[in-house]
Amino acid sequence: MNTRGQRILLWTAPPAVALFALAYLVFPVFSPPLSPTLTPDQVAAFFRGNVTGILGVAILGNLIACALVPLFAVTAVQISRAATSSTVLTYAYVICVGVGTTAFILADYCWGMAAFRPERDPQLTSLLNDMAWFFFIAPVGTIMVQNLCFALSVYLDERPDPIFPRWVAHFNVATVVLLAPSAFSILYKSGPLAWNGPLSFTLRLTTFAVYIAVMFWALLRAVKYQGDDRVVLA
Amino acid sequence: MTALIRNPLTIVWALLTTVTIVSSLIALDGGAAHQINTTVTTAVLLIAAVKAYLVIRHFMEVRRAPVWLKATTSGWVVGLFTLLLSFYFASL
Amino acid sequence: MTNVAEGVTPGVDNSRPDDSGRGHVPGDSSMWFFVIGDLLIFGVYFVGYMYFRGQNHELFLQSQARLNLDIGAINTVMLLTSSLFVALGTEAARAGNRVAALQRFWIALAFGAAFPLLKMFEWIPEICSGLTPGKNLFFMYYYVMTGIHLCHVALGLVIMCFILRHLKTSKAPKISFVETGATYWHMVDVLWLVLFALLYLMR
Amino acid sequence: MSGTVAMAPQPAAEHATSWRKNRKLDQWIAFWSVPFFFNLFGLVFVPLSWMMPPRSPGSTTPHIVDFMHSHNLLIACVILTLAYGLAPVSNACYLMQVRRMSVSPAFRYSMMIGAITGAIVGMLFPMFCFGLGAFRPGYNSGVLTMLYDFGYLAFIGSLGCFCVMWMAFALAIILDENGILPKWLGYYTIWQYVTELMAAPVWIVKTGPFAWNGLMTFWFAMTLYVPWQIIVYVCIYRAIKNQPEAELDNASPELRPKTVEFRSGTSA
Repeated sequence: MNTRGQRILLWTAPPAVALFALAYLVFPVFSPPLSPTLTPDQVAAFFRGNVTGILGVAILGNLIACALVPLFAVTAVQISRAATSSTVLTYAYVICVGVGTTAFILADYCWGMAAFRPERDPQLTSLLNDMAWFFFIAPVGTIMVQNLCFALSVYLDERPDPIFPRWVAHFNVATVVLLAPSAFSILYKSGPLAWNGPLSFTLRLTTFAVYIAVMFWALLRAVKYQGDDRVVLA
Repeated sequence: MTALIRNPLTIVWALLTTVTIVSSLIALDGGAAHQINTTVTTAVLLIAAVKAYLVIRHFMEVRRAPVWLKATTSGWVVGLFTLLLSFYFASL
Repeated sequence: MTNVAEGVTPGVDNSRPDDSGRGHVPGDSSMWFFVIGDLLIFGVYFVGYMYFRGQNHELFLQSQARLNLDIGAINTVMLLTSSLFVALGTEAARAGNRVAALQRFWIALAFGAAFPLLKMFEWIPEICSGLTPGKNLFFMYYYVMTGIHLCHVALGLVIMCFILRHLKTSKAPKISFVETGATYWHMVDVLWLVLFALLYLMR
Repeated sequence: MSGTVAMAPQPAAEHATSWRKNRKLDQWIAFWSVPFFFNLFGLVFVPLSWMMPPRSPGSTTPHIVDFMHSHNLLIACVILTLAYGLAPVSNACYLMQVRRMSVSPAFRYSMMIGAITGAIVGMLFPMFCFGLGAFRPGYNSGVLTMLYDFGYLAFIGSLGCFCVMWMAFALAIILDENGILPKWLGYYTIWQYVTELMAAPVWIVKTGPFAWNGLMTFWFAMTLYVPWQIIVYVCIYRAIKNQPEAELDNASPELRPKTVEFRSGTSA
């Protein structure tokens, strides 16, 4: 029983992250993030002026939408190694990944759709843009539960030699708290909680980036020490 | 073959088929005008109730079943058709 | 409920059910839970149909006139005949006569399979002439109720195939399994009898 | 959140050791999140947003616009985005019992995929449709009525994913030979997924018993669904409770019977 497969999947994460970073940096909608206070006409004008950039990133985003799934899948495998009474946490984790990724894809669709025919009625372009932001920023519920599942599996693990250091679990709980404010972006059009505000946008994306980096490191370590351990999965 | 024909189940089936044809004829004859006709409705619904009862009783073998099952299924037939007929007459 | 538990003792191969006193629940008792529940659920549909019919007799009568009573009546006979052969087959299986049981279940399957086929001959011309579920409330009820019933028929045919396979391949056929499937099929029959009266016949 | 958080420590403090030492702690935590989630879910859709019971598909445009502008829709949206991650936990909790059944893993995988597809189309997307209307009151009435229709049709008319999910659940229960969940629950589940099919007419008519707020498609389906959800929950509770310690994944090797081996033999 070797862990080569897990390691291969893990190492698909760095290029994926690089592509996400590229998408983030060249996406006109994010530099600076579009304000929720713009009127439909202003939004439509913005999309008309940035068709290439938005459409290009929408296509790229569509292609790499599921690029981090292997990382999450390896996490699921490691969760299932924890000595708990069942694989309930693994299953919840996997379902959460599927749901969360779908939300991201919908956001990507909406931006792409808005840029595909920029001469559309401004009301509709604005609606697509709002919907994209809703799906991009707000649905933090699944990643919160995901990280809680992971943390729980570390806390409840009964094996004498823990798979993960305990602080990784603490860190996951911390990300849950840091991600939560994004959900409130639905309520505000300005201020720190608006979708372009420091709490909803900057904090959320930074937390997510740090989280991916930390998990990548933690998983590499866990897989390295897994050795011949059998995995109770499925 | 004669055993099959003499089988009580076959007799029940013959009865069921006959009343199906009879009730279709009633509908074709008395209900040809496609107007409200209480006689036709009462007749076909009662025939349907009897048919349902016969199938439950003989084909489903509730005849030989414990009392609670007999009571529940008969209760369903009686209750359902009472409700259907009362809704029908109440709406006239 | 104690009777129930006794009625379903598994592996009662070819023995006759005990006719002494308390009676015998044919088949699996949880199937009876399903049958009675299904009868109640359809009952709600039937009564709902009657209630909404009462709100607009004219519409229902006019729409009813456009149904194909012939196919409806033939289908009723098909299901009744199929039910008869299922009942006869169950009897044969119980008596240990496997050849006769198989033969009768095959006939039952053939009659049962004719039902959806005829249903298509009924539905397709109707839909093509614009009588879709969106036409009016009568046709909505007509398609929803016969549609759900058709799902039941389809499931019943699948179950019948399993019974056939069981009778063919297993060393000692379990009569309770045959009875369970038969009970379900007869229920499909009962529901159709009521549907036929409500949709095609009443005025 | 504060409700359950405040509740939890009290029993924990009393039986601190026994509570922490419970061998099925992971399953119990998942299990007790389910009522919490469903209460929130009910709160979001009923008294907070008044999206449920459904408004009429035949409402006049001013009524629809008025409803789509209510601020509570936004608050409901926030609560749902925070809580909708718990839906996977409740599904995972049910899946654990299916995993113990003697049926093929294909059943639980079908359920899992149904749960994944269903969460967005049947829950988050409809709520967002309503939230978007309230978020920007400037939309014209055409856009708002579209969002209204989209929200309700996605919420009530999302059929296939749940249908397959509960079909797999029902079949697993009926075919199972380990007696994990009662057989009649499997049959009840069949009605539950057939009522999902019965909701199809909501896409066709705008009034009467088959509209999305109709007697047949909504109210009747609800009278079957709500008791079902509660009964499933109680049955799951008993199933977790009755699972022998030796059968647990974290059971010590000497306790573990041989038959468990084949289940856990998946590769890394």
